[in-house]
Order: sequence, then structure tokens, then C-alpha cells
Amino acid sequence: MYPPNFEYYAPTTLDEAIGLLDQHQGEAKVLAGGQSLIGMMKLRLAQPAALVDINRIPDLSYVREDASALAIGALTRTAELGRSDVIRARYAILADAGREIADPTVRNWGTVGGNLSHGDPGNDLPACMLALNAEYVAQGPKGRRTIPARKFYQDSFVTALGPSEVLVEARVPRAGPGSGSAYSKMERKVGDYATAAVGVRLAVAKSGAIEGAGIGLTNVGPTAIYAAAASDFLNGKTGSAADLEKAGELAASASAPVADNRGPVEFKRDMVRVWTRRTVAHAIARAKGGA
Amino acid sequence: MEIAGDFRVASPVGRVYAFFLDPVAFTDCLSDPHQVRAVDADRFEGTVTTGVAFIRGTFRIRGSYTGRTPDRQIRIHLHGEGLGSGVDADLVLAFSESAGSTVLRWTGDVHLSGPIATIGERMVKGTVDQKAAGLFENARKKLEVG
Amino acid sequence: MAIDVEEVTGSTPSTTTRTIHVTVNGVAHRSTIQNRMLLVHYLRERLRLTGTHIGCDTAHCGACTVLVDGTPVKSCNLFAVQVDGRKVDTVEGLEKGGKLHPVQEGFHLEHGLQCGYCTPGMMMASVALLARNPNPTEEEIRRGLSGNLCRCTGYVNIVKAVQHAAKKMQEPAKGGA
Amino acid sequence: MAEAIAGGIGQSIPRKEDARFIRGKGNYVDDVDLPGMLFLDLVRSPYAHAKITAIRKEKALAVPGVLAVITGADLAAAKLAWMPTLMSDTQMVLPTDTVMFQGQEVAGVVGVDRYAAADGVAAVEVDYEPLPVVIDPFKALEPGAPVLRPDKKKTDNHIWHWEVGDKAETEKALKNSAVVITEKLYIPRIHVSSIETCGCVAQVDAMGKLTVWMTTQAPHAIRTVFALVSGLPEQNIRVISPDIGGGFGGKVPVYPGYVIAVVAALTTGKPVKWIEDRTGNLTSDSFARDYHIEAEMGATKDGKLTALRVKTLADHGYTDAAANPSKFPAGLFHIITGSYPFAAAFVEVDAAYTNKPPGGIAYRCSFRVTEAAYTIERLVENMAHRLQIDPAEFRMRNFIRPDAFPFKSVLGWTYDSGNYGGALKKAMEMIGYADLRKEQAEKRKRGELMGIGISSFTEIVGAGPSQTFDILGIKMFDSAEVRIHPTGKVIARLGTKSQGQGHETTYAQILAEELGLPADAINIEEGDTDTAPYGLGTYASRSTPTSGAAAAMAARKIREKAAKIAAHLLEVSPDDIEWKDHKFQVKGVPEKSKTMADVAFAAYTNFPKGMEAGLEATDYYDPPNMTYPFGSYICAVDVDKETGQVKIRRFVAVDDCGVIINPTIVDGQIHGGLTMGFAPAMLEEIPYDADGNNRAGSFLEYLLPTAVETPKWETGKTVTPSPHHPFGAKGVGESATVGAPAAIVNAVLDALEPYGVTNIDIPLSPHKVWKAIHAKDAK
Repeated sequence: MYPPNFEYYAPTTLDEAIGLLDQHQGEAKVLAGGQSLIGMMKLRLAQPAALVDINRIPDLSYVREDASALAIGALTRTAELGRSDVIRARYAILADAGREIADPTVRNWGTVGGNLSHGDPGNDLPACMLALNAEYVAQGPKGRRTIPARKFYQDSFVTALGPSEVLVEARVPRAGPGSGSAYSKMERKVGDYATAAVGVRLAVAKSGAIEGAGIGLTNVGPTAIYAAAASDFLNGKTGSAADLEKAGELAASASAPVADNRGPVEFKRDMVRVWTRRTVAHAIARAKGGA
Repeated sequence: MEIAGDFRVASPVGRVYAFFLDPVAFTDCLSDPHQVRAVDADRFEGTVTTGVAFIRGTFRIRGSYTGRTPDRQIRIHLHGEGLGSGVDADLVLAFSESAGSTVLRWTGDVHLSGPIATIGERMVKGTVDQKAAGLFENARKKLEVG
Repeated sequence: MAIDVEEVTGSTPSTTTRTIHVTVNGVAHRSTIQNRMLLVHYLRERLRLTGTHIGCDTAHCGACTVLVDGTPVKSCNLFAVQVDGRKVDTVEGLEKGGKLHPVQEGFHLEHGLQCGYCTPGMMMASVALLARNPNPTEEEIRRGLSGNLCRCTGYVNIVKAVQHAAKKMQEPAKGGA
Repeated sequence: MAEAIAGGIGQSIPRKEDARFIRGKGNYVDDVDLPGMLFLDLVRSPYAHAKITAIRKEKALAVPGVLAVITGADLAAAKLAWMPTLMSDTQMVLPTDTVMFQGQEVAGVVGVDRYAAADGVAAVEVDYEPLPVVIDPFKALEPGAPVLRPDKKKTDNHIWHWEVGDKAETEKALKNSAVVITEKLYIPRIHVSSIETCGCVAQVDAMGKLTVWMTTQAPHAIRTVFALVSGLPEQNIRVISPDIGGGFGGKVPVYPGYVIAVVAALTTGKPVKWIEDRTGNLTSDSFARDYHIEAEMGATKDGKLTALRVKTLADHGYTDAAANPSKFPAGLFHIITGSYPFAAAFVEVDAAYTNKPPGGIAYRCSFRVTEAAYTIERLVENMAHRLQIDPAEFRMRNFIRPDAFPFKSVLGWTYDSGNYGGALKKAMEMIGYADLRKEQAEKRKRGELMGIGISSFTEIVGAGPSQTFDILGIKMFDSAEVRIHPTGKVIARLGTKSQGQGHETTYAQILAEELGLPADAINIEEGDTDTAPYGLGTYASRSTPTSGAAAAMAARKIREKAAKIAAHLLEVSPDDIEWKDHKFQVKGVPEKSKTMADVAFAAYTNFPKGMEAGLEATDYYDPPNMTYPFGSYICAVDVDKETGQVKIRRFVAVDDCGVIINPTIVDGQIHGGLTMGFAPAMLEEIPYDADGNNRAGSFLEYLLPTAVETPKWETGKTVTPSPHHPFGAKGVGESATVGAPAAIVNAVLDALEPYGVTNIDIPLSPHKVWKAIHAKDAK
């Protein structure tokens, strides 16, 4: 498998990168980790005329928390999510996902920005960002704009990102007191796309009531799915067995899987139900101080 | 892979029927870059550059009208080759007229072969439907304007 | 440090070629290559470092694993132009001064290889794993090497090989060296 | 007791071949680099069945760096468009008018490097007219199905029918059995997927001699086939198997790519390299398995097995290119009576053509033995469940008794030796069988699903006795040539070819033991047809039973001559010399002795008058019988009721491969074999859709297990020597692949017993287990 040739640019500033993308009018692709793109180029299913390698642009790889948000730079390698102290302590959903994306070697090179902006329904991080109600910062020829994750994914591999825009940062609302989160991925083996995966973020108030619940689903529809009804349902509930079951059922109804080697539609829906229930329980346990 | 859809257009059935018997007019409704010419009354050929996400390539296409029932039905077979892969589709267009407008109901059976099917299917599946819907929507618009 | 300069003769400056500077196993190289040349082909065919293998073409098997600036990556899923200015380490650089790396020794003594084809990638992943986690549990070893496929060994002895190396690498520290 | 010779039989010495592999200095075929070498890449068919109406080369030839495009028409001119298969069917090298499966080679493009060749492949234009596709072998045999091989003057898609056993007797026995169970088992199409794909470098020198470095497990047989197909004189063909990155049966056949590379080298006059990519490997190289089996088993009320009847449909793809001994179209499938003395059995197999790639290779087993072992061990387990007898107890009652060997099976095999109860007993002890059963009962009360499964398999390896075993008429012996240098160092060359089994070490150990020289003084060479004696190659666990035996026999021939030299040196009559404690001793006077090294020096410097100089011998070993390794495996699983996920908690494997040459290497072979038993049981399958698309054309969908999924294997041994092998060994590389799947599936079905499920076809993907649980409510 040998890719066709292409022009290669390694700009050192974002403006330069955006200029190059703009100049190629959709025929250039951003090369970040390249863990999906290069594979498709080797199969010659993707044949971009030019690649704009953004790896030499400084200051795009970071994880930092301020008063309002956790900010993750686009060039942060996905392996870093599982290693970051702040993420492990307060945004466990991302640490969980960071240990499940592809395999450990691929995670060393694959980037958060690539995982989020590719629009692949099988990628793990979009569902987490949907659960977390994150925002993406995109920079293009007209400057910066912010796109809510829940409005970003339009169809399989179709996102709100323009052809000359680069996703530069993901911003996750700062985790408040009593918050807990988790990501569970059912996969056939390491390196597989999920059969079904569920990300949950919530907080448990002093009263014991669930607040701010968000549930995201991976690879059970044309895009990552925000399970709105299930999320809304949980708010104000205590997380009883019946609550969890109901949340699972609502999430299952929100999924729209297709049959493939991983199984038929009804099985995948049921896995959404089961893993939603289990993952919500895990997030609640974490919110209450468990691991 | 089954695809289907329908539309209603304020245009007499004879005109709609004739429109789809003109391969150049009909394929001109593709939103992707294309070049199509009629070979004879039954056959046409050309190229279409199409894709989804990363997958993008030029397909050599051959089409043939495999059935015609005036003002009632057209059957078309489409065959495309590109990216080391094949696409074959059998389209059935069924027409009915009521109160001066025409309802077109289209169904298609699409078969993918080669790397696109083997490796790219998860990327392509949703799109085939969209592309077909887009083509017929463009056709409806053209018929309405014209 | 030796300097190994090579160029494509007769090549004209082009938008689809590029001259890169890469340090491989401590040796600096300057090479003009097509942009599309995968790192694994650069190592194998241009530098004739054929210890790095190709197994799956789709970044699943890890036979092509090398270290870029100390981090394991799948060199069949990376263009050589991407490592311009970086350091690359391959299996050929593990043995130093005629002395096997403890990971090499572990694979040999614990029968951690059979056909030997996945072995270079498996060893490079092991070296990186131990650099990050000098005393891994069996679970950590199995997870840490899960980007590398072996068809022969069933992994039992690969785990033992890494454990052997971990122990060996901790010995001098204990001795206060 | 005699002192052991350094590196002799039974010692766990580290492997000699590791020295190059751990340094990245192996020499695999893609590492071969010749001056001026060109590269071949292949155009492949996207269609499973289509007429080719045109192949246009012009655009490809205009691509910079592309030198040639080779099509079926070009080959047809040289009468090379078709080649014979190992089963005397015919197979296309390149098609002249019709493609028969998705991924089939359609044209070859030769370029100055691999990128240029790939550019050329993308530029070749092929016009296809799709034809009706036949994927299901049952439908292939229905009247009116499209006839796939009209070239063979066939009017249907039936290839052959083969049967063995007494049909009437078996019917009668089943009718008279108190209990009869029936099960339909599909053993799906899988792929060996060695991490190194296939490839070659072909070179023709100025003298017209063709040298082909290629990934082959059987270099000599390939040379002969090349000579027969191409018409080149055999002395002008040299096949070299360099280091091989795993074979498992997949590197036995001749694939079109090899032939096209040779043609390309002949036409361009330059060396040509062809290296298959993984998708080519998964979509066009020989498959394994693909057997649709229906089996019936009878037993008496008190649990004595009576009869076995098996009807099978084999899906062979578009040609029968199975790698089997010629007389056995279904391989050794009739070992299916397994470890049990059935009084009656009948097996029949029908083979069908479909629009899939050809093959029928072994996936790390001896010609369809896994299919047989899986069937018998699945049904025995089901019978035990039906009779409500503990499956271990049930087997103990029915095993062929240790004193019954040599045992003639009702289907005609003579088992050399065995102690089946001993192996099962040991496995039960290791895993703590009684305690596990207790735990299972408690869990079941709580509604948890835990299962325990057993497989007590018998293998048949070491092909083969030449009166019954041949490939294309070439008898299945194997060979060793041993030469001792004056300083007591040894070069030995053998007709087999290691692909990771460790031959350079184990053969040296055999020779060390037989020659009384340390293993590190013995170099082993294989795989070069210009230097090694003729042999049939390495597959079907035949290396130790055949070439290993040949090495021992050659060593013994050397000892005969050496004894005379020793007598000469010790100034006694040869009759007074005995080989004892790895030395030539004067009978009754052990202090008067000569070592083999002493004798070796004398063989060149001081040998008796009238004797030829030198110390060497060659042996072509024709085994008197097959060997019959066996084992008992026990697997314990937990099943997640809600998700269908299976967790293998324990897996104990007790193997008996006769005398063990190197315990560490044997354990390594068993670990690997178990993993290749686990993989098809739980993960691997090549499914096809109705259009004939291969749905597992990369490692994204063809699921090789990583270290995370692979269970932590626990191994144990019993030793029952083969009575007819020179030093009692049997072969071990494949036992675990053969034995493991049934143990795993039996364990999962045991866990699902409350749901009354008697079969789930492998691989046991979560969705299938989930479906089985949800299809029936718990009793």
C-alpha cells in the first residue's frame, strides 16, 4: 500500500497553515497525527493534493485548567489524556477514553484535535465532548470562532469545520464539586472501533440529586450521539436502579446503529442500554468519591 | 444496499419522463464534477469525481436504460469503476400524475465492490443515500424552474 | 558522530520532494526523498536498516514500531518528511558496544520470539514501555504491548522477556551504580 | 548415569537463530536487495465474478517509472495463464476473460520502485461486466445455479465426493443406539495471517539460471512444480527460502504473484521483487477451514459411545487448490473418531465451487485435523450433557485404553501410542476440576454464568508413510545430510524449512545427542534447493517426525563408519566397539574410548586402509507410520449475561508429544498453538457478503488477538514415546491449535446450559452469545 504523491508543507504558525489551506481550496488536508488520514492515503481512497503538517506549530499541545474550563490543545497526543494528573483527577471520562483509543502506540502519535475533527463516528473522544458539553475553538481565514461540540457533528465525516479552518482547542466546562464521569468502551479487541461506547458526565448534589448529566454515544449512529433525553431524564434523580435502567433505555432509543461484523442493530441498541446503565453508575460512584 | 425516495413536482408526467430519458440532463443533476455523453439511445458513459470525507476519486461510469414504459416507469443500470473499486446500481423510477403534478418514486439497489466495500464501507454507507437524494432533489428543482 | 550524506542524483527541486535531516541510531543523515515516502521505507530501503518490518499496512500489527524522539510510533503510518529534524531509534541501535540491550537479552533467554518477524517492533515497544514504567505488572506489560501483534508466541514468553529486562535494568540501580 | 551432552535432547537451551533476529539482522524476503531490482505490484478485481471486456495498459505505461504491464493475454501467449493446483485442479495466474473472486490478480505492473509500480496499478483501466455471484456453497449445488467452471466442461459446481467408513453398519449402529445426538457445526473460513505476508525476488542470470527467493514452506517441491509448469530445466532453478516470518500453512501453495514475478524477471532481464500487502494477503491467499459439518453420534444409555456419522460440505472457492496429500481430498478429516474406540463410523465430504479465493490450507494443523478434532470433541461434550454425565467422567469411560495401542481406528488409522486418561487426569489436577465444578454450581444458583469445557483430542502428524502420502506424486519422505568437519564441527542440511519453529536449535540438539558433539558445534541449514537434500518441507507438524528422524538416522549411519575408525584408533576389532555415553568405547573397558571429535579428525587424517575419507551421511526418511500426539485441555470461562462477552479465566493444556527435544521450545509452540486455537474460536473469521465482498480485508476487521485478549496459558506435559520414531518424538507445533477451540466453545456452552443452547458457531462473538441467551429464557 503506497500513497500517491502530494505537496507537503510544514508551517510554523497557524496563520501560515490556514493560508495554505485556503490557497488549496479544499484540496489540502491538515496532517496532525495522521493516524486515520495516512491509512486512507495508502489505500488511495484519499488523494489530497497537499498536506499541511501542523506539528511544527508551537503551543498547540497542552492540558490546562483555569477558573472556567479545562483547555486541551489540538496537538495534544491522545496518550497524554490518560497521563495528565488534572484529567485523571477531575475529568476521568477523558482519561478512560485516553486509555481506549486505538492502541498504545497509535495513541502516542494520534492527536486530540484529529480525533475530534475527523468526524468519524467510531472515534472515542467526540462522545466524551458531547457528554461534557465542550466547545471547540476553530481558527480560519476570518479569525477564531467557538463551536459547541453538540452542534459540531453533522453526518459521518461531516462536521461544522470549514475547509480552511483548523480546530485548535477543546474547552471543557470546569468540573464543579461533586462531579463524576466515566467512559466505557465495548470492543472486540484492542485497536477496534467500539461495538458501542458510552461517556457520562454528571454531578451529585449534597441532596443526592443528579445535576448536569450528559451522555454521549460512540459508533452507534452516523455521528457521535448526544443522548439528550437520557441526560435530561437523569437530572434531579437519585440514580436508583430504576433510574439507571430508564436512562439506558432512553439512550438506546437515541442510538441509530447499523449492522456490521460487530453485530446486528438490536444487539448494538441493547449494548447502549447496558453500558449506559453501567457507565452512569460508575460516574455516580466516582462523583461520590469512588474510583 | 437499498435506497429509496420520492418527490412531487408541478410538471406534467410526460415532461418528467422525458427528462430522465435524457442521460445528459439527468446526470447533470449530480452535484459532483462530471462529464457524461450519450453513446446511443440506450447507453451513456462518462466520468464522475465524487467522494465523502477523505475518500475521493474519479469513477468511469457506464449507464444503460434497461426498461421503459412511457410515462410510467424507467429502469436504469449504472456501473462505475474507480479507486480500484466498483459501484453497480439498478434504479427504478416510477411516475404517476395527479392534478397536473407528477410524483416520482425512485428505488435503487446499490452494490459496492472492492476496497470501498471491504475497507471503506463504514465511511461510504450513509453517503450513497445522500448523493442519490441530492441528485433527485436537483432534478426536482430543475423541473420546477423549467 | 558520523555524518552520512546522500542525495538522489539527478533529482530536480520539486514540490513533491524534500530534503530531510534525521538522526537514526545516533547517525545523522541528510536525504532527499519523495514527500510520500513512508518512514518505514526510508529506514529499510534508503538507509538499509531492514530490521524494521512491515506486517499489516494499516497500523494494527506494530511490526514497524520505531522510536521517534524516544516515543514508539508505527513507522508505516508516518511519512519520513514528518521526522525531519528528529531522532529515530530502530532495533539496529539497541545493541551498544557489542552488549545486548536487556530487552534483547530477555527475548533471547525467555524464548520471547519464534519467527522473529514481529520481534524488532515488539522489542522497541518494550524499550519504551520500560522507560516509562520500569517495573510493570503483567497486566501493564500486556496492555503496553497491545499495539503489537505476534502470531507465534502466544505472548506468554514475551511477558517473561519484558519482566527479565525490567529486573535486569533495575540491578545496577540497586547496586548504587 | 552418563553425562548429558551439551545441548542434547531434553535440554532447554536458548535458540541459536535468535542471535540474528534480536539484532534486526534476520534475512526475510523483503530484505533481499539486488542491483537494478524492479518491483511488481498487482491490479486486483473489485468484483467476485465478472467478465473482463478490456484491459487498457496505456495510461499505466505512461506513468513515470512504470516499465511493463503484464496481463493474462501476455501469459496465455507463453501458455502460463493457468497453472495446476496441488489437487490437480487448474488455477489462473492471470485471467484472460473472467475473474472469479474479489481480490483476484488481474494484471501485474512492473516499476522501478514500489511507489511507481503502485502508481501504475492505479492507472490500469479494466472494464468489467459483473456476473451473478455464487457465495453460499449449498446454493452453489442447487439446480440452476450459475456454473462457475465451464472451462472444466462441468455442468454444475460439484467438485468431488469422498467417503470413508461403513455406511450401512453406521446407520444400523445409530438406529440401535439408545441416544443419538445431531449437531450442525460451521467452521468458518479463516486466514493464517502470518505477520510477514508472501513475496519473492526472482532473478535470471546470464546463464539462464532462475533464482527465486520466496516465502515458501516447501522449497524443493516448489522447484519441481516450477520446472513442470514453466518447462525450465530443473537444474536451472534455484529456490531459496530465506528467513520466513511465520507460515502456518499459508506459505505452502504457489500464488500467482510468484509466477508473475518470475515472468517479469524473464521478460525484463532484471531482478523483480513482489511483496504482497495485507489486503492482498487476506483477500487472495489460501483460506483455511470453511467446512459445513453435520454430525450424528450414538451412545448407549449407560454412556458408551457407539457410532459416528458425519456429512460435510466443503467450500473450496473457485478451484480446488487445497494443500493436501493427493490421496486425501479432505485431508486427514477421518481422524474424526478422535480418542474413542467407535465400532462404527462413516464420513463423507462433498466439495463445491464458489466465487471465493481457492485454497484449503491447514491454519497450523495437519490437513483438516482441527475440523475433525473440533467436531468430535464438541459432540462428545454435548453427549455427556445429554446423558447428564460429567464430561470428564464421560471421556474417561470411553477413551481408547492405554493397553490397546497400537490401536486401529474404525476409519483405518493405526494410532501409535497414547495414554488419554493420564493427560486428562493431569489437566484436571492442574486446574482443580472438582473445585471449579463446585464454584460453578454455587454461581449458577446466583444466576451467574460460568462454564468449564474439555477437549481431549488426538492428532495425526508426520506425513507420511510414502505408500499413502504424496503431493502431486512426490512421496512424502524427508531428508537430512550431515557432514562432520575434521575439527569435530558439523554442518547439517535438511529438506524442511523453519518458519519460527526453531529448527536451527532442535535439529542441532538431535544431532548433538546422536553424535555426541555439543549443539553449539552444529550448524543447521535449510531452504536452499541448491545445497539441501530434497524434502517436502515444513507443515503438518512433520519436521520432527520426518527430517528430525532423518537427522538421527544420518547420524547413526555416520556412527557406523565412525565406529570402524574408532576401532582403528583404539587398535581393536570393530566388533569390540560400542557407542555408549556419547563415546565409542571398547566393550567392558570404558576408559578406552574415543570421542566423535577424535574420530572426525581421524576421518580426514588417519583412517583405516581401504576406507573412504570423510565423515558424512545422508538419509531420506520414510516414516513407517504417522505419529499421534494428543492432549487434554480444560477451559474455565465467565460469561457476561448482558453483553455476551466471554472471559477465559483459566486454560490448562496438558500435551503429550512423545519425547521432548527442547522443553522451552515445545512450550513456546504450545503457547502459540493455543493462541491460534483461541483466535478462530473467539475472534477470527472471513465473512463474505452476497456480492462476494470479503468483509475482513484488513486487520481492522480480521481480528488477530493481542496480548490483552489472549488468555494466560498454563501448560503441562505427559510423555508417551512414539514406538516407531527413532527417538520417540511425535511433533508438537499444531496440537494446541487443533485441541483448543473445542475446549473454549464447550466451556461457553456449559455456561449457557441453563438456556438449553447446544451450539453457537465460532467465532463466539458477543452478539452471537447475546443472541443465544436472549433467544431462550432460562429454564
